[in-house]
Amino acid sequence: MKNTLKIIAISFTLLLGASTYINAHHAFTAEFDPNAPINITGKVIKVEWINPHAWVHVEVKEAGKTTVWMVEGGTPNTLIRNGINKKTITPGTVIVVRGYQSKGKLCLPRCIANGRDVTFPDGSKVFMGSSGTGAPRDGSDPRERR
Amino acid sequence: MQSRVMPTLLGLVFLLTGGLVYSDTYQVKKTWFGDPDLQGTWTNSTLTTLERSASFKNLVVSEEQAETAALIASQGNDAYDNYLKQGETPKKGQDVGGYNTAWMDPGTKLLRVGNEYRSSIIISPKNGKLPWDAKKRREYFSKDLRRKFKRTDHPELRGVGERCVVGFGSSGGPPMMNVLYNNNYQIVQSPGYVMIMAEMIHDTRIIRLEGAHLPESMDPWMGDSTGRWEGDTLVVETTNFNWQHVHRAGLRHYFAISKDAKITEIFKRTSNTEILYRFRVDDPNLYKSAWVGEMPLRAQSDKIYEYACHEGNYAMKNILAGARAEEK
Amino acid sequence: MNKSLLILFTVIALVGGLNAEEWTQSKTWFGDPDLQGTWTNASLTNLERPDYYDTLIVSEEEARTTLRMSEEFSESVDNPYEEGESPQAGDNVGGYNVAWMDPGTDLFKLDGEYRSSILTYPEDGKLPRRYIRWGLEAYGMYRMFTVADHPEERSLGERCLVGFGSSGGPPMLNVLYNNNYQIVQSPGYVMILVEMNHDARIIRLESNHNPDNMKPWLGDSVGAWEGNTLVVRTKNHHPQQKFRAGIRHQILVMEGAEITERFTRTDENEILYQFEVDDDKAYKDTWRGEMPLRAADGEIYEYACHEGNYAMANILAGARAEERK
Amino acid sequence: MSLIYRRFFTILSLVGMLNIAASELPKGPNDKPNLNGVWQVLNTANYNLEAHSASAAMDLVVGPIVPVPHPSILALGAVGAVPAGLSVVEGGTIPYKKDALKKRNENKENWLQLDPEIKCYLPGVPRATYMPYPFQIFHSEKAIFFAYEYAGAVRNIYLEDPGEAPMDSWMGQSWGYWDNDTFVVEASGFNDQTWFDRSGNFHSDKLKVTERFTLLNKHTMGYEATIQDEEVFTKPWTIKMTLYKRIGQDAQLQQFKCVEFVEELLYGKWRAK
Repeated sequence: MKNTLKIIAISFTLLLGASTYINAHHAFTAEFDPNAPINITGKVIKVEWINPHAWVHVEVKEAGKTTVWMVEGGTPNTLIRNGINKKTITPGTVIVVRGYQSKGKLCLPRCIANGRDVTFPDGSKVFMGSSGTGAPRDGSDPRERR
Repeated sequence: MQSRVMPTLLGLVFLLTGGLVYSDTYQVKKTWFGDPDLQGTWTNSTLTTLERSASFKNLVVSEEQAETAALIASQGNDAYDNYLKQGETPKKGQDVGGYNTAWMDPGTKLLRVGNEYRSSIIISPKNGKLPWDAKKRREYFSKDLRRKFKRTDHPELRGVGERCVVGFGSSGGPPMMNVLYNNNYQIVQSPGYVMIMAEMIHDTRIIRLEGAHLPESMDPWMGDSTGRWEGDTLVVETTNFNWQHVHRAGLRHYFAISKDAKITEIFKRTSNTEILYRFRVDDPNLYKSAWVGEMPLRAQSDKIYEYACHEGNYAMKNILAGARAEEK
Repeated sequence: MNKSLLILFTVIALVGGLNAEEWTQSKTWFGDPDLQGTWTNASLTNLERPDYYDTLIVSEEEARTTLRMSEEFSESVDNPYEEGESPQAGDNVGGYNVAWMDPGTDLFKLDGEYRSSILTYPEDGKLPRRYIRWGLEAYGMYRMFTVADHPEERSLGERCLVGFGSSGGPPMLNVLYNNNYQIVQSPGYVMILVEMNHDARIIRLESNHNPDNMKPWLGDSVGAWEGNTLVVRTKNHHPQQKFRAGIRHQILVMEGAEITERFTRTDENEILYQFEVDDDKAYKDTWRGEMPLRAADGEIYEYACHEGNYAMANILAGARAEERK
Repeated sequence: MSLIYRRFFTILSLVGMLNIAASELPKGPNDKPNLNGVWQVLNTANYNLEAHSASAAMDLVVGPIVPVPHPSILALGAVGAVPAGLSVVEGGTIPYKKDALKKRNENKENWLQLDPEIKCYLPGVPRATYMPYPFQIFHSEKAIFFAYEYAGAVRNIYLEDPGEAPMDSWMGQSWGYWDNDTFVVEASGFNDQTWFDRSGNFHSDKLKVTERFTLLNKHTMGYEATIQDEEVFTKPWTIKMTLYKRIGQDAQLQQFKCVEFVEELLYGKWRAK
C-alpha cells in the first residue's frame, strides 16, 4: 500500500510540474476547448483592464456576419509595470488573435476565447513587455536596474 | 364656535395660564443637572372620558355628581362581572364580551384638576366634544388604502393595539390618553432629554430638548417630539406622525390624528404627587378647530411591568385564521 | 564577452559586499527596525532544486543554464505559431503571451552566490514528503485541476480566495507573476500586503495566538523582534488551504503546521527572508528555506480577482455544456 | 443673551468638548496626530446616505396594503429589516442630475440584483469607510495604509501625487497630505461598478473623492468625504460622520473574506446535478 501511494504522489507532482501550460490563476485547459481552435482578425472595441484576467473585446467581420469575441489575457498588473495603461490599446486597432474557444460555446453575450497569441497584422506582439531576452523585466536583474 | 384656527401664540398662552387654578406655593424640585424634576411613575387612570358624556352638561361637576358617577361605575362593573349565574352557560348569538373586570383598571373616580371634578378631558371646545370637520374627515379617510378591504383580510387592517405595534387608544400618545388598563407611565430625565415610557407597549418617547425635528421623510409611530422648558413647565411639540397610526380607538373614546397634525403638550408639576398634563391638537385635515384637553398624572408607587405584546399575540393569528375558515 | 561579464560581476559583488558592512539598520518613527517598502521575490529559483543541479550554491556558469532554459521557454510560449499559421485542433490550449508573465529573470543570489533552490534543508533541496499523506491528498489535488462539478472543489486561486501557489504564504513563495509585497509598520504591528488577492497579513507583535477554532486564510500570525530580525510564528491554517500549487512549487500545509518566518534587512534594497516549516503530518522532517526580497520599483496595483472572475463561471458552464453533449 | 452671542458660546463649548486642543492629541510620525488604530462608524450610512425611516427590508415589493419584503429575503424577518437613520449628506439629499436620479431609483428597486455588496465585491470609496465592519489604519512615516475587514479590501495612500491612475480599479488610487492636523486624501481612478450604499446611490468612472480625517480626541475622529462626478451630479456634495476607535480586545481586525460565502449565490446554478 505504502509505495502505491508513493507512486501516486510522485506521478501527481510530476504531472503537475510538467504541465507548463497550466496558467497560474486557473487552468485554461478547464475553460477552453482544445478542439475549437480559432484564428481571428478584428477591430478592438473595448478592453476590460480587470483582474484576474484582462479581456479584449474584438469585433470580427466574416462573410457579412459580425461576431464579437471576448479574448482572455493575463493580469494587467504586469503590463502596468511595463508602462501599458488603459489608453495604450485604442478602440479600432486591428489585431490578430490565435487561441481556442471556450468549452461552453454559448456566445451569450459574446463568444469567449483565450488569447494564446495576440499580435498586430504585421506579426509583432500587441502586448510587449519582454526586456529583449524573451523574459519580462522585474527589477531582479541588476543590469536592468534603472 | 371659535375661529377655525386658533392662532398658536394665543393657544400657547391659553395652555400656560390654565395653571392658575393651582396654588403657587409648590416649589418644583430640580434634577442633578438643574432641569425641573418630573421624574417618577405616574398614572392617568380615571373615569372621566375624553369627550363629555350626555349625563353631564358642563365641564366642572359637583362632588355629589362625582360620587354618583363612581357608584354607577362600580355597579356596572359588578353587573358585567356576574352576568352569568352560577353554572349557567352563555347563550348563542350574544356579544361574546371580554373578560372579568379584575383584568381591568379603568379608574374609580372622575378626574380632579385643582379642586374641580371634571366631566371630560376636553376643555376646549367648550361643549367637551371633538370639533370634527365631517367633510374633511370623509375626504381624508377616503384616501386611506385600507378602506377597500374587510378588516379581517390582512394583518395591517387590525388596530395598532391588536397588531402590538403601539398601545391602543393612544395610551402612549401623543396625546397620552387613559384606556381600559395599564395606564402607567415612567418619566426619567437626563441632560438634554426627557424620556416618558408608556407601559403599553413599552413605548419610550425620547423628547429631545432644544432639538430640531426629523426630516419629513421620517415618520415614527408616535411622531417626533422635541421639547423646551418655559420656566418650570415642559412644552413638547410633536409632528411627523405615521399615517398608519391615524385611528386612536379606545373603549371609551375615539379620535384621529392625521400625519400632518401638530400636537403641543405641557407638563407642569403641581405637587409632589401630581403633574398637570395638558395637550392641544392642531389638525386641519380632520377638525374644524384646534382642541385642548387636560388631566392630572397622579404619582403611583406601583412598578411598571413588562407588557411584551407581540411575543404572545395569538389573537392576531386566530382572527385571520378565523376569517379564512369562515370564507371556506 | 565572458571576461567583461566576470569583471562586472566581481565589481557588483564587491560593492554589494562593502555595502553590507557599512549599512546600518534604520528605525521606524517609533523605534522598531524598519522593514518598510515595496518588495519582490520574483526569481527563477524555485522552491525545490531542479534535477540538473546537485548543489545548493551554483556557479555563474551553471546559473546561466536556467536563464537559457527560461528564455527558450519564453520564446516558445510567446511565439507558438509560425507566420500566418493557425492553432491546431488537439493541441494544448496553452495560456497567453509572455508579456503577461513576470516570473523573474535570473536565479537569486545570497551573499553574492547563485542559489539553485529556495530550500536549504533538507540538503538535497527536495521536500521531505510523507508519501502516504501526499498520496491521500493527491486525489483532492488532482480533482482541483480536472473536475468542474462545484466551485468549492477548484483551486483557491481560481476561486479568488487567496493568491495561487503560496504567494501569500506562509511561507511566501514566488509564483508566475505579481510577486510583490508591501510592508508597513505601526506600533505593535507589521502589515505585509500581498499583491495577489490584496491580502493584508496583519502580524500582531508580542501578542498571543487566537483560539484554535479560528482558522483564517493565511493562518494566524504573531511576531516578535529578536535584535533587528522580525520572527513571525503562524499556526491555525485554514483547512481548505492545505494544498498550495503553482507551476513552480506544490506544497502541503496541514492545519496544525507550525511555520516560523524570519525577516532580516541586509541592506537598503534587500531583506533576507527565511522560513522553517514543522508539519509532521505531511513531512518526515522540518524543511527550511531562504530567499531575498528585493526592493521593487513601482507600486502594488489592485488585484481585484473575484470581481472579474468570468473564468470560474466559464469553467463550470463549460463543464455543464460538455455533459450535455 | 443675544442669539449671536449664545451661538458663539455653543460653538466654543462644542469645539472644546469634542476636540481637545491639537497639542494634546496623541502624536504619530512627524509630530502629526496619530491615526493608528482600529476604527468603525456607528451609523446607518451603509443602508442609505440620506435620511430614511426604518423599513421592512432593503428590497420591498408591492404588498396588499404596505410594501412587504421581497420573497427571497422574507424568511429573514426582522433580521432583514432596515434601521432608521439621519442623513449624513450635508444639505440632506444628493444633488443628482434628472436621469441619474431615475437610475438611482431603479438601482434601489433592484437592490438584490445590483448591489455589489451582495456579491462581496470590493466596496469602493467612500463606502469602505462606513461598512458595518472595522478597518485598521497603519500610519507610518513611509506610508499610510488602510486594511478593511470587509472582503479584505485595502488602500495604500501614496504620500506624493502619482498622477493619473494607469487603470480604473474598484478601490481607486489615493494619495494624501497633511492640512495642519487634518489628513486629506485625494482619490480617483475608480471604475463605475461600486455603490455608495445599499440604496442604489451610484457614480460614474469620472468619480473623484476628497476625504478629510481629523483626529478629535484619543477615541474619535471626524471623517468628511466630498464627492465630485460631473456625469452624475449637478454639483459636488459632502458627507460627514464620526469614526470611533475600538479599544481592548475589540481592537483586532478579524477576517471577513466573503468571496467563499457567495459561491453558492453566483455559481450555484452551474453545479453538477
